[in-house]
Amino acid sequence: MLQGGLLDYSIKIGGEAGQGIDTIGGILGKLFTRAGHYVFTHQDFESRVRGGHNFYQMRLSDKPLSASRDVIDILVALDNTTISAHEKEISKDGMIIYDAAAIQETHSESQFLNVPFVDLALKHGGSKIMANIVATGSIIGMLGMEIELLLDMIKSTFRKKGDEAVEANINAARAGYGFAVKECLRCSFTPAPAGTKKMLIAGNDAIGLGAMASGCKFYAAYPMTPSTGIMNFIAGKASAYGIVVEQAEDEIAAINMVLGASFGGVRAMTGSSGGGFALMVEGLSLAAMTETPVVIALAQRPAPATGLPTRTEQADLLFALHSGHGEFPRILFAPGSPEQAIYLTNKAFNLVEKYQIPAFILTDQYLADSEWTYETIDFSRLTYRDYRVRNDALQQLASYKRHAFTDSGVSPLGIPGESTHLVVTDSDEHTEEGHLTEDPLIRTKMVEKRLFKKLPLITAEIAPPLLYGDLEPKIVLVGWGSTYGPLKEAIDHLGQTKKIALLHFSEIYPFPLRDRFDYIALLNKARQTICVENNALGQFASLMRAETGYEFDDRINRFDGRPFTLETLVGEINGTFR
Amino acid sequence: MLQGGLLDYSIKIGGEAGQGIDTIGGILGKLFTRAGHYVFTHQDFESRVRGGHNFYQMRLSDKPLSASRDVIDILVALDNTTISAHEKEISKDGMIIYDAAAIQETHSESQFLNVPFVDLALKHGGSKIMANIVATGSIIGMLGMEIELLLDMIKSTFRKKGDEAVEANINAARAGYGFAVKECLRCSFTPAPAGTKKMLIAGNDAIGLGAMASGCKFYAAYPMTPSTGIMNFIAGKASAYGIVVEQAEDEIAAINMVLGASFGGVRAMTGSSGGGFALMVEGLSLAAMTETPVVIALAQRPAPATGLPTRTEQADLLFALHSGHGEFPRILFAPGSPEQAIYLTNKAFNLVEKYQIPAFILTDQYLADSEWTYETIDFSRLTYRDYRVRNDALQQLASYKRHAFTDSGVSPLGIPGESTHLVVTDSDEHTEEGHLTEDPLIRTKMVEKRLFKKLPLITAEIAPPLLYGDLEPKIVLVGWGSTYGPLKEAIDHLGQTKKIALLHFSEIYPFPLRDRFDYIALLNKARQTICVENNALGQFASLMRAETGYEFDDRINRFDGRPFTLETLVGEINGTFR
Amino acid sequence: MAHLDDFEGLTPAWCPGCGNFAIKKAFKEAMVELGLEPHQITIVSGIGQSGKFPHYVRCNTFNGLHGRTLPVATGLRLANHGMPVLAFAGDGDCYGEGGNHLIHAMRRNISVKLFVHDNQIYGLTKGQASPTTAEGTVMKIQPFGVQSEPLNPLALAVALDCSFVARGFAGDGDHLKGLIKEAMDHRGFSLLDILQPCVTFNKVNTYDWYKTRCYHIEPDYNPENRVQAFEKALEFGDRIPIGILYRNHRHTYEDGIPMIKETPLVKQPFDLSAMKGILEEFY
Amino acid sequence: MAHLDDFEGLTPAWCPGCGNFAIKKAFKEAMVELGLEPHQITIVSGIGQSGKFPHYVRCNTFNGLHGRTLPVATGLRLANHGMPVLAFAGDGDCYGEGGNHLIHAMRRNISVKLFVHDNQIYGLTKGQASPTTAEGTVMKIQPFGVQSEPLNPLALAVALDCSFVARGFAGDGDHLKGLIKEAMDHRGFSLLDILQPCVTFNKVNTYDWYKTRCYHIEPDYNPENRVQAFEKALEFGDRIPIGILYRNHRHTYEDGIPMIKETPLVKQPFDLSAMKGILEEFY
Ligand SMILES: Cc1ncc(C[n+]2csc(CCOP(=O)(O)OP(=O)(O)O)c2C)c(N)n1
Ligand SMILES: Cc1ncc(C[n+]2csc(CCOP(=O)(O)OP(=O)(O)O)c2C)c(N)n1
Ligand code: SF4
Ligand code: SF4
Ligand SMILES: [Mg+2]
Ligand SMILES: [Mg+2]
Repeated sequence: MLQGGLLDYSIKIGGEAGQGIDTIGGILGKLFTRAGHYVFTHQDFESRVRGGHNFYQMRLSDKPLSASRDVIDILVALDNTTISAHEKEISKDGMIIYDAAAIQETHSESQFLNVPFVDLALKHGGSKIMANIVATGSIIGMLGMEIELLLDMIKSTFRKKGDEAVEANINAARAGYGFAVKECLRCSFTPAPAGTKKMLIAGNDAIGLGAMASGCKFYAAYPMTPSTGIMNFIAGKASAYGIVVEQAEDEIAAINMVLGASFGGVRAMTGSSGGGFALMVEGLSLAAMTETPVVIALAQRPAPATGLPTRTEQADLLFALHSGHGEFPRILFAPGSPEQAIYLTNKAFNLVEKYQIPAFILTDQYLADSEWTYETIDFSRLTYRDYRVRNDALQQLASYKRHAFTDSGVSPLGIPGESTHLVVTDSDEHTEEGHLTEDPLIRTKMVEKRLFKKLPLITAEIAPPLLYGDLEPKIVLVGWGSTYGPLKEAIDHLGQTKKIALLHFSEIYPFPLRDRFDYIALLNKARQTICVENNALGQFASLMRAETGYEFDDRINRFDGRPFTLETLVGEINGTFR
Repeated sequence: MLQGGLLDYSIKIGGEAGQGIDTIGGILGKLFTRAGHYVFTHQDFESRVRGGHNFYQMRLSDKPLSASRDVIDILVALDNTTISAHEKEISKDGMIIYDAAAIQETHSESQFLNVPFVDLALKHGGSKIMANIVATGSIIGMLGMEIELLLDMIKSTFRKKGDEAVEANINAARAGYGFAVKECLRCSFTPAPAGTKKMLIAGNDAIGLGAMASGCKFYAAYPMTPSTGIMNFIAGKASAYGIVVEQAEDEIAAINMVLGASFGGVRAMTGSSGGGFALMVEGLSLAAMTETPVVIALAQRPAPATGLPTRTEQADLLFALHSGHGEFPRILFAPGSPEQAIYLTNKAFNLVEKYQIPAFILTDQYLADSEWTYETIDFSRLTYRDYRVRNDALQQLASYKRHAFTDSGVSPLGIPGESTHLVVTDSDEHTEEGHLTEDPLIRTKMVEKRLFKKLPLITAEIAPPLLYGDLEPKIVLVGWGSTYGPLKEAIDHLGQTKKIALLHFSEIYPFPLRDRFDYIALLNKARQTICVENNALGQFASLMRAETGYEFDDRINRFDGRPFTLETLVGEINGTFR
Repeated sequence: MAHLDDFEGLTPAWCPGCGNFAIKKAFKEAMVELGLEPHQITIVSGIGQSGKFPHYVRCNTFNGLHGRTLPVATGLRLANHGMPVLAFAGDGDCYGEGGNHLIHAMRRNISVKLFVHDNQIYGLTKGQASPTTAEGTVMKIQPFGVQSEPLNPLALAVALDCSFVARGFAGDGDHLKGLIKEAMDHRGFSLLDILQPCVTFNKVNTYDWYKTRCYHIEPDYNPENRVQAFEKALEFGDRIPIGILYRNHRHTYEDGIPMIKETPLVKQPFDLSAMKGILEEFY
Repeated sequence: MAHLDDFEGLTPAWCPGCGNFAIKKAFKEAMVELGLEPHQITIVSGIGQSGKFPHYVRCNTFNGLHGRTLPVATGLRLANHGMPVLAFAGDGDCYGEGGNHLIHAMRRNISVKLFVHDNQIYGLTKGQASPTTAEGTVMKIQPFGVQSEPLNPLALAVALDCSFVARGFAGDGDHLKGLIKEAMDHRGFSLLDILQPCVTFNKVNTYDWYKTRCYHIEPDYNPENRVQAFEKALEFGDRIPIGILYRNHRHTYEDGIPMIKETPLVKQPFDLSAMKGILEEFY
């Protein structure tokens, strides 16, 4: 078993959908980061609204975290299944808290702590709705933390509901807290010392934030798990920040609306999961032909078809890369963390406008819903530059051709209605003016412009993969996108005894050049290279071979819809060592 | 310039859309093959219904043909543009025939023959509608052929319209014939000796024929050039052969209807071009998850987006290969000729049912509309085997699970309503019974079943590429799909002086194994290998690298929407020789 | 003959109290009363809470994609029009994502029986506005309220001359059962829009809300008058008519296809040797 | 002010005699009379003979995909509702492939002006049945005749409470010009279905066929009565009403979106430094 730091606790809150697992998890996460701790959370939910078995897993430390562990220190069991399913994950000194009356089941073993959530809620809060607050209080108590932070949170959260609600919830919290402090004799958790307030952010929110901070003014989509969070986030801020969010009638409409808005002069984005994106594929090709900038967030989930709607997988890489009929350049970013999601979304918005092409932000359910802790987000790393030719600048052009041939292949991106020049584009092959043509010479020149001229310029914008760990590694783990977190922690762990490093790709296409960092040389020098992917076929490994001819020695693939956790991953890596 | 055989004539009929270019071409093609000649035709049409510049090119020989040449022996000019655009393509002894009065332009050079089509039609046929018959007669006359065959064709074609129509058309034909025989003093064409009657068939018809001969009973599609011909062909025979053809409201409906019919127990197919297929991508993934057999004809045209709707390109290979979210097996066939189209369509129908997967027939406008000549089609090479479990066979099963785990990964394909067993399937991940599940172990087993168990079996069904030409070549041309024809003729020509061969892939995915024919060894032994594709990016070359690591020495790519013709291709090949 | 239990499937994952339970009950009763057995029918469903329906009853099942119920059902019915083909869809599924198929299925008058679980919300995806959500409703994605006028599925159906147009209410089980039977018995396409309270996400259109508004269409109402049916369909507010709003006797799509007049397609044998004649036209 | 010539674009590739020429003429006249200049408007079109329209006049143009005119127009209009956005579509384009978008654009009442070149056929792809092709018409793909009932776009529009519903005829140019102007002037979504003879492929619905049937809607007709409008919309046979069938005064979609109340989105500046506040909620 892996050894975490002294301050490395995992809490798992399990129960049925609708029992408020995420309420407890949400409060705890915020509270811990406010107290200056590092938190990492991930969710495991069934595709149902009530019932079933679900959990919210949270890790808490004094050091930055990027993955979940398999060992649980506190298991909060809101139902019986949570106990039977996860009892064996409990650490040596770990505890299981539950309400024996509520789940009609009593456990006498020492690691069980029966906290009468409902009873205490009724008695001290006046309503059983507050059982979750009681539970939250107990956990704080078990951890030996101060209750004040929780009380402050309750105050701010329930202020709108009036003093009475605040007081009732405070009483419930205190009751839970007091009960745990008094009754959990076996609790030996060391309270982490408080630090500076930190932020906790999930992948989906990070993309929304990144989009808004890039000047995105229009977001159209059709709800689809796990991408819906992006739309929710932006919609929640739409009024305050002047953004139009449109729930389209279907995904085909969504991408076409986004193209209309983008043509109209507004930065625009859409998002979906694999099945919804499948419906956007024709529109993607339209974006390419009309050279209309568009950013697409593609949050993967296990497929084919509906698959496992609330679970995770990285199986749309090659689909996204080759989607759309015909040949055209595109950008594919797969952030490994919410932080990367913010910066890469920003980069995507700038590049799609600069080169008038589509870009993908490829995430998955795991990254979309996982929360990471940061000190802050450095806004000075965000850039905004308007590449369009607007108003006077457009009017002053002697003549204007939307698809003019230029040395760079990039034509001036004018805005309809802002000058007397006409902005004309066409899904058919077209002339420089944007009108229909079948001329073979113009066709050839247009393909050269869109594809061969732009491609090297776009490629030059792509950053090399990230090397983490040993700088002259004997073993190289390779990953892309959301596996970054667990891989990074695996390196932290394995690096103690091995010359090992992680090569992580987040800017995936155009495939990074080797001029700034010859990662192929690095791989060639290593004794063993292992490509780790959350899919069955090893799509990144195929892409690597197609792009560079390089073949990995080993592969680790997980395709049961679940993300890699630290211990499992380390175990699998150890299994490949020769 | 290339030297054809003695009997190798090219006729180009040019004019505006609506002038009846294809009427003339259609009659001539049929007539020549009936006379036992080999004919090859290809079409070059604008995306408009009337006007513009279009042509129909036909080659005629005593040997099998598979490509068009750039040199024209008879240019039939129905408008002025045809003369200005194609005059320079005329061979040394070539002729241009035209109606000076109709196009209001007179040419006195010796290669011009002014035939008053309209005038003769009015005078001898009684209506100017017959001008095209006059023209057809003149061409037969110029070629020094017998007129009887034309008269026979007129008789059978116009029989329904009555004796008067037959007679008028015969008179018109005779007038054109007589005029040419008398006036074309310079005509020195050698009439090819008649042989046994042959058949003339285009790629689209071949697919339709292949589907029908494979027991396809349901075809649903939405019209889209250049795939519409398949639907037209089948619909024309639907009543006689008991097939239901459904014009869907859109392509999404088309593929879902086909899946419904296939689930219902009927062999079913859809077809489209890139943009329409883009809309089917979600349905493709559904076919995979529900293990519902489906054959998709994808007739490529230049893209992105609407592109050049009536022209040709091979740019959807990687799109088709990776389309659909998630990971699943599929078959990709790209026939090189109508004959291959028939046999591969048949093979596709059998394999999709045997393995319960989707298959593509990848063609393009060039192959779809090109006509090839054959003695006959060997029906004994076609197979039909019903892989479904029907009626009594189903009823007699003690229990039935639609997605049962088996050694081969293939579950029994039952038919709903044919027994008391229920046939249940689901786009969500499912149990053996076909019901929703989120169980990670079942998920893993289902992926293994669908993907890892079936894939090797399917791969073993794939035939190796075709080697044509020198068996120990120094130079290897590599192509796939519709470039087969011109490449084959290029080998015939270049093989006279060089050790050269063609390696042609028509069964493209699963990528052929090397056990039966080690084509990589062949490529490695060659001094130069050249991959020829009708696209810009060299998609097959990329696939080759991803699948085998092999990289071609040179590439020839054409992406102006036009097909390779013999002389141009040979010229380009010569240009790469080192 | 089948019993109610024969139609009982997996344990539903719906929320306790969900209107879908009542639909399931009415469905089972209707099937039994119609003398149908589970293996004799096929349900095609999409994705949404309604999409899970066929797993919770027993029958042949094609649970396909969100929005694509009707094309699958159409293809299936054309392959085998000897078998009743039922489509179960959600309001988002069928009026949103799948709107185009609905229009054209009605035009075709293909004999598919469409049952829409109309909860005026997206249930499975946790509460977004559906095409039938009331104007002004405040949602996460529409914090200033839904701005579109709700789609009136029955008015739409009458406009498309849909050959059977009815509305039921999950809270009126016997009446609903009757409508299901009528829909099944009708020759041609049937639309039965079922008001289905979503107790978790739709706090406006509750059981009570519907109960106080729904009334049975008057017995003397003539559902064959199209203009009057249109007027009736527009009634959706303080009073909501339930029952059969419109019915006509257009020929069905299957009737119009000569190839399947005698025998369903799936029962027609295939003989490769009989196909050689196709070659003739190429000579 | 603009002249007719200012709106003249490339030479049309339409067949001589095609009804589209008359639509083009009426359009140009309407624009000039409305005092609009080419750069002030944008036409979004799809694929089909109608899709080529904006190339043959002069204006800002987004000629997109078959069937997807309305979503593009919607996005464009939301980005810049200071600019008139016109959508030109074919009957296949808009009632077939794009049917779902039509329904939802009407529900939204987004101020897009939709002009449908309704030739009751697929023109560009050489003559297949469209959703408005008459039942029974024999086609290559339907050798035993079209089996679906034709879609009645106006009845559909009235059912969806479309805020402006009209029909014009390419053979009645002045009347058509007037309707185009009314559609443009209307606040909200406008549907103008234009009967457009396809002289090449539609040998049934010819100029003459339409001419003998079309009549101007009576001057005393009240287009604000929805049920009556529905009844009027059903008239399509021996007599075909042309003119405004239905009109209402629903609020437009743009009106309902507070973020663009003051200024079109495209005119709103972006200030990165003003965005830092978003971080707050994560602490
Ligand atoms: C193409 C596609 N887009 C989106 C989704 C996500 N999705 C699943 S169900 C659903 C809506 C459910 O609403 P409704 O159809 O009304 O069914 P209900 O759950 O209310 O019964 C959505 C948007 C999907 N599965 N597929
Ligand atoms: C997705 C897609 N499907 C099919 C086509 C082929 N297509 C182009 S235009 C057209 C129909 C044209 O009919 P209509 O919309 O009525 O326009 P018209 O030419 O009659 O004006 C079709 C099917 C296409 N371009 N894109
Ligand atoms: S969310 Fe609504 S519709 Fe879905 S199961 Fe729960 S109550 Fe029923
Ligand atoms: S085919 Fe018909 S619609 Fe198209 S241009 Fe010709 S006449 Fe007009
Ligand atoms: Mg719903
Ligand atoms: Mg049309």
